[in-house]
Amino acid sequence: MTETLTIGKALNLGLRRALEDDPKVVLMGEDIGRLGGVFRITDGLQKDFGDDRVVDTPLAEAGIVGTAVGLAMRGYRPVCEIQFDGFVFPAYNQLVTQVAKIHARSRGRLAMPIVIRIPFGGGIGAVEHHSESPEAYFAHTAGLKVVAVSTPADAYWGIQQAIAHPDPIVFLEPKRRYWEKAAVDLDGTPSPLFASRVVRGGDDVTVLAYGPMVKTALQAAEAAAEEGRSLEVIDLRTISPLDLDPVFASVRRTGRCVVVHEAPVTLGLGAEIAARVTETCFHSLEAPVLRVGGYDTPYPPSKLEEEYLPDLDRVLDAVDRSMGF
Amino acid sequence: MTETLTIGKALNLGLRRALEDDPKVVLMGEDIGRLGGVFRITDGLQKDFGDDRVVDTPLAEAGIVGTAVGLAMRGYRPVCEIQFDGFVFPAYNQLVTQVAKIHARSRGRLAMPIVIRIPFGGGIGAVEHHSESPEAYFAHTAGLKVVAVSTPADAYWGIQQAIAHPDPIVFLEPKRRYWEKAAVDLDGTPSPLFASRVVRGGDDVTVLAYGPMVKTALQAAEAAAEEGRSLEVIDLRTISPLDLDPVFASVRRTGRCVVVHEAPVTLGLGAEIAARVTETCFHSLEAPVLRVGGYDTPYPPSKLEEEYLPDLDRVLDAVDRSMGF
Amino acid sequence: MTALSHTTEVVDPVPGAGAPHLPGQPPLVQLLTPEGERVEHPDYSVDVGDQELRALYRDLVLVRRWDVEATALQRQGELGIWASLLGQEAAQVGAGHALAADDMAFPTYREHGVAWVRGVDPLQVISLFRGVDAGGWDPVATGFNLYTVVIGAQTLHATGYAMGVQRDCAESAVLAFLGDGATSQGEVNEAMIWASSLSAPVVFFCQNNQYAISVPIERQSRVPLYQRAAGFGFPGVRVDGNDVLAVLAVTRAALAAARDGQGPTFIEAFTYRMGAHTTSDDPTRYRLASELEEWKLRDPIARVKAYLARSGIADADFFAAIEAEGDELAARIRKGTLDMPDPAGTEIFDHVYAEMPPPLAAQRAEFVEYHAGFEGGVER
Amino acid sequence: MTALSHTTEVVDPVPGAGAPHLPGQPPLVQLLTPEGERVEHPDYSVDVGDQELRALYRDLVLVRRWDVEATALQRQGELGIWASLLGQEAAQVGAGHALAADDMAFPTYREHGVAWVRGVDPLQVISLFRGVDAGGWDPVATGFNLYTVVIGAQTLHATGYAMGVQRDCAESAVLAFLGDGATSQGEVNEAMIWASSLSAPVVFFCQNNQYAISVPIERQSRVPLYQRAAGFGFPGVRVDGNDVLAVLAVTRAALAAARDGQGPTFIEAFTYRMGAHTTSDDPTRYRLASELEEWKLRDPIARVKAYLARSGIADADFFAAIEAEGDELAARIRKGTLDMPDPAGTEIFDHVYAEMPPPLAAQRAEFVEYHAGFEGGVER
Ligand SMILES: Cc1ncc(C[n+]2csc(CCOP(=O)(O)OP(=O)(O)O)c2C)c(N)n1
Ligand SMILES: Cc1ncc(C[n+]2csc(CCOP(=O)(O)OP(=O)(O)O)c2C)c(N)n1
Ligand SMILES: [Mg+2]
Ligand SMILES: [Mg+2]
Repeated sequence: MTETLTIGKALNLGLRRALEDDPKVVLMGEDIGRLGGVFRITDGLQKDFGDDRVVDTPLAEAGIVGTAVGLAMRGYRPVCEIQFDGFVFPAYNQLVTQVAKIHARSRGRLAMPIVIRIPFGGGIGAVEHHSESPEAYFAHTAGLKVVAVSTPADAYWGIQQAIAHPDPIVFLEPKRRYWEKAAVDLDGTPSPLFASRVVRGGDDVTVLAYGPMVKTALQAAEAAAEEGRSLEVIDLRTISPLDLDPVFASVRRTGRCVVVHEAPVTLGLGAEIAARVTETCFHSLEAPVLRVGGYDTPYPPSKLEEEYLPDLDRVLDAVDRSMGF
Repeated sequence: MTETLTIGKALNLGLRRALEDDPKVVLMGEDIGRLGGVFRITDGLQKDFGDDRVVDTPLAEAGIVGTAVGLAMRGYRPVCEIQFDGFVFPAYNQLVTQVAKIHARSRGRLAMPIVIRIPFGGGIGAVEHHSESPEAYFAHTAGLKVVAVSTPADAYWGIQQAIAHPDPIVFLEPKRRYWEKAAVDLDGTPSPLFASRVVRGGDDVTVLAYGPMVKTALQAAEAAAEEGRSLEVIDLRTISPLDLDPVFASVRRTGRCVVVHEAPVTLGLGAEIAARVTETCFHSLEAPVLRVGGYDTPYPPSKLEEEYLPDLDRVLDAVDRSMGF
Repeated sequence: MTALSHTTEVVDPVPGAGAPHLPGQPPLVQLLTPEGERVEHPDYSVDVGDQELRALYRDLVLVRRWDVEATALQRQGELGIWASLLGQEAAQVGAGHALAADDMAFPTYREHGVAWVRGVDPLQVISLFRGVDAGGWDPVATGFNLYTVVIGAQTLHATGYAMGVQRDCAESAVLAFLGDGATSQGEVNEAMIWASSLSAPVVFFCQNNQYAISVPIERQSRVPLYQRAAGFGFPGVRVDGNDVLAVLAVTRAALAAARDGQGPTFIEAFTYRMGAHTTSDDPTRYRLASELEEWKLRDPIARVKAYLARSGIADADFFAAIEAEGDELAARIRKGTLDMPDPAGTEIFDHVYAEMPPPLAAQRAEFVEYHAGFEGGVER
Repeated sequence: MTALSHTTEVVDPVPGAGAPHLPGQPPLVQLLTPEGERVEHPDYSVDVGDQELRALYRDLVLVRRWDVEATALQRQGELGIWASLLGQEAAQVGAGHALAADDMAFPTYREHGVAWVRGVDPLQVISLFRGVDAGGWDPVATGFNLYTVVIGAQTLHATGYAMGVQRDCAESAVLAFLGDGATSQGEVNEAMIWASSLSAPVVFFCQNNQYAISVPIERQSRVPLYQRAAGFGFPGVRVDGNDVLAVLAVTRAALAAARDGQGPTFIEAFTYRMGAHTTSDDPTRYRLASELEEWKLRDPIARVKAYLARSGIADADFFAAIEAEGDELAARIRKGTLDMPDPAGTEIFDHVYAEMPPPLAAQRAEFVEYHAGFEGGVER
């Protein structure tokens, strides 16, 4: 059955299906119960599955993630919602020193099938701490896996795949795209979770993006096409581990690569990708890998976010610079 | 006056001088008072400056950093000791959402002259969480500055410069080198805090390191010299901001670059440096920038740390690979 | 097992208190009933002259007016979001009036009433919610810190600031605001531990408006919040948060004790959030209209008005004048909001550091150059 | 100001307790005096037969013997570090004996005594301190989690595990260990808030050994720690941590209450760390020898021995047999430590994930290949 769904609704359905499929799945977070979460991603789930399975927690992120660790040890599959990207940091100790390390610490005896859902990124006109892109912090943390979805279908399947996966996963949801719609085949065969995907073929420059920036990259490709430039756009989908083989193949053809993300450029994902692409495709590169990202500043007040965030023009500017080498 | 000092003693003297020079300097941390800290870096300071200026805090890192913020707002210059690298994460929220952002939030009205001292890195045969290299987390955080010292002179001067500086600084101390000695001119003119330094000239490959790995890089250069290979070694010293002009100049000459650090390679400092060096020196590079770092795993039990940590051989191996391009 | 099977009994921090209290709730300090009658309390009294009473009333009315106008501006798309203080005016105005000039307050994101009392221009608060800046006022000059959005983080700042006050041997105190939900954050508990251990002159002022967004207070604590303090070794007291006089009395006493070297106090101002959590919220999803109706009867402003009128401290002219002042304020806020200039793009870079590092300066220069490229209208 | 100027009085959680207590300290539950006399307590009693008494004694002696041997091994360079339990044997053995088979314990890094009672092989603890692994035992099979080095983090795990127990409708309880210093960590306070709010079947067992490394308990709390719990709405009790019977009684009761759906309890086992914090520490820098002398008189083992001997439950042969068993154990630990194989280098990679991602598999392959290159002895 194919339905047209927003990313938000696709996540809601995916969570519902995970709750149905496995009685060990427990959702935890602030306001996810009666309210259905501030973005309504868990709308109706507490009503249908009860407050033991959809838990409105006390207001403390370390508590959410730390108790999830204990639940996982007891055989549960906790799915934690962090209300906004900027509020994940109180849970940072539990994530980095515990969630990420317990499988290794126990030499595999204790699995940590925990999903940390985080609506991430900017562009929604919010106040401080509601528009951040903390993915690099997690991708630098061995023991965690990190994915970012960009379409309703990936949202619907990805959340289910993440919950079923035995390792802890930071699951990043492109909050400003929550309301974007596309058809989802609810019975189809999903793409693997840890695989990047070429979403538009092209020959001149390879453009990489994930989460909310995939749409921006596609818009840029559209605009470039009008000027006779052909961009290949790859949705990375998985941020840790990175799945770069399709990227290497593409760059070997195009010789040029631009990475786009909202997070600050310095030590953002673009840094790692640039380093790897250069290592692997050194002799194919006609230009250095260029990065389009947030500036190395805190996320600004919302009146300035359009200037801060990468947009179509900044992507095209980088494409120009790449072609100019 | 020139004295031969260990890095640990140089830090102790530097802190002493900072306490003498500015009555607003307050040291805070776990066990830094009567015990003098687990590494004795603050030895004798509480005795001489009193427990209002050298504060044994309750056992809570968020508390240490969070109260330092308030002290800074009141005009003090707090110097926080985090006992070991792996224990900075409970303070992560305060560091990332507060310390790093308050200057911007207040449009410059509130300065945050806070120093966070962290003994970092491995090689001391310790148990879990005592050997980590969290610098990339901080370097990806706009609003913080990050430095790493590698010599007694830099330790002595650097800590004083950091305390006198108006911005928050994560001050990384190479714990396994605490006991290494060198002459320090206590009245000399210090190098600027935010500047990298060529510590050995060479022509074939540029090797970058900071903190504990500087010594490793120098050893590698020594060994390479015996085989007729000339490595230029640069001590980065400042990790955020990076001072790469000397690196660019060097790489333009050598055409080859290897970055060494203990932190996991993925999204470690090597990633950023590789991306920037490639962007800036694209046409000079004979080989991609290569990275020698920790593996993308938790720091292992100490019986395996020699295998985990970059050493002379792994640096030389990377040099070989670079030359092989 | 008896010793374990009961919830430990708690000490009433207001021994012998005969104050009226809400049904099913522990006693709370009250000096002015919902009906506007002055009542006595064995431990707390407040010495307010007629002029201060009128000033309190004026502040209550004006901050509500401001709040209503801001909510309207948000509905009209002029603000990104607004966090309403509706129902919490007495808690905030009372606490604000308790502060001495050189005390320092550390608000959350909802203390517009305290901001007002501290002399912050409403437009400097509005600018935050409009997305122009993170608050336009001077925290040092006003003795009122910038808003802190990360729940609870400011309580540690307040405690550290109080440590500075101690070191300065200053006769000042610090007032740390927090919500009921915030009491669950680790950092807030650390702040209390710190303050207790160091006897820091900080008062924790918790507006228990009974909800953290949608989550009712019962999820955060199964005993009244003021009792938390005893576990950390310092006094806790529960006050009727809709009674501006009681709040003033209790907060003044706690701040005086702090200045006097007696360390921290925890004040639980028991109140109710009459509006939505913010303009983005829909409280009909999680609370009953009847609850709201019940709390309307405890309105923090009506009782002061009733008292002022009945006691003859204020007359119809006074009330009308305040109304008019409210209208003027609202108009000024509206105009000020609409006239507010957008920030310059370079603001992104200019305050990140006291000393801008060269790589950031380079980014800034590129930014300026890049945008100059569009100047001629060549934006694609 | 009186209502504010005093530290809130606290309820004695053991009402009417006439138990002997340490000078200047609040009453604590005691069933066996330092002189080895059984005493009654109004709320707590323990039903232990002679055999269990002897078993308790044996465990106390053997864990001390293990500890002494480990300290010696560290001094000889065979362990990287060792965290001694000296002085805390009764707290740990008593707590361990209170656990039912399917209860779960969450230790810090010092609960070797509990490990022993849970059937963990000492060598599986030693391997952590030798740097071979992070603890070699099976946390699920033993009902004893791996050690947690980050102070306090395990208290949240314990609480979450207890939430799982609730969901399973199992009749089990969870015992979360923590130190006095740990009570200052935000996460620990969150764990208590969580446990209280959700009535989770978890007991917080705090060994107040009066120091967090060098920092005395007074820096963490100005009131006795057991009182913390009341602030969170659940019972706290203080027990003589050097009295194995009292610890057993109090912990059993608390675990039973938890299993019975009555929610959490906080137990403060008042004890003393007789040794250094770890072998890296030098306690002469921060505490007086006289303090140590005083605590020697409250030795947790001597009092049991005195009682067993005086009451005729054990005789000289028994004591000698236990001594001999201790020597054997020590020899086995020594030999086992020296014989312990080093881990394979590939262990660095093999357990990071349940499903190893391809880039890590590639790193592992490179690692293997790189080290194979040295096989022929060509390491520079
Ligand atoms: C660390 C953190 N987590 C989550 C949030 C999102 N959030 C904003 S307000 C709020 C509820 C706060 O409740 P309370 O402390 O009672 O204050 P109130 O809003 O009722 O004044 C939450 C969960 C946040 N701002 N910070
Ligand atoms: C988060 C964190 N901060 C600091 C440390 C370093 N540290 C190890 S043990 C210790 C003291 C712990 O004291 P307490 O909780 O009383 O336990 P005890 O060692 O006395 O058993 C400290 C500060 C740590 N392990 N974790
Ligand atoms: Mg609230
Ligand atoms: Mg202790």
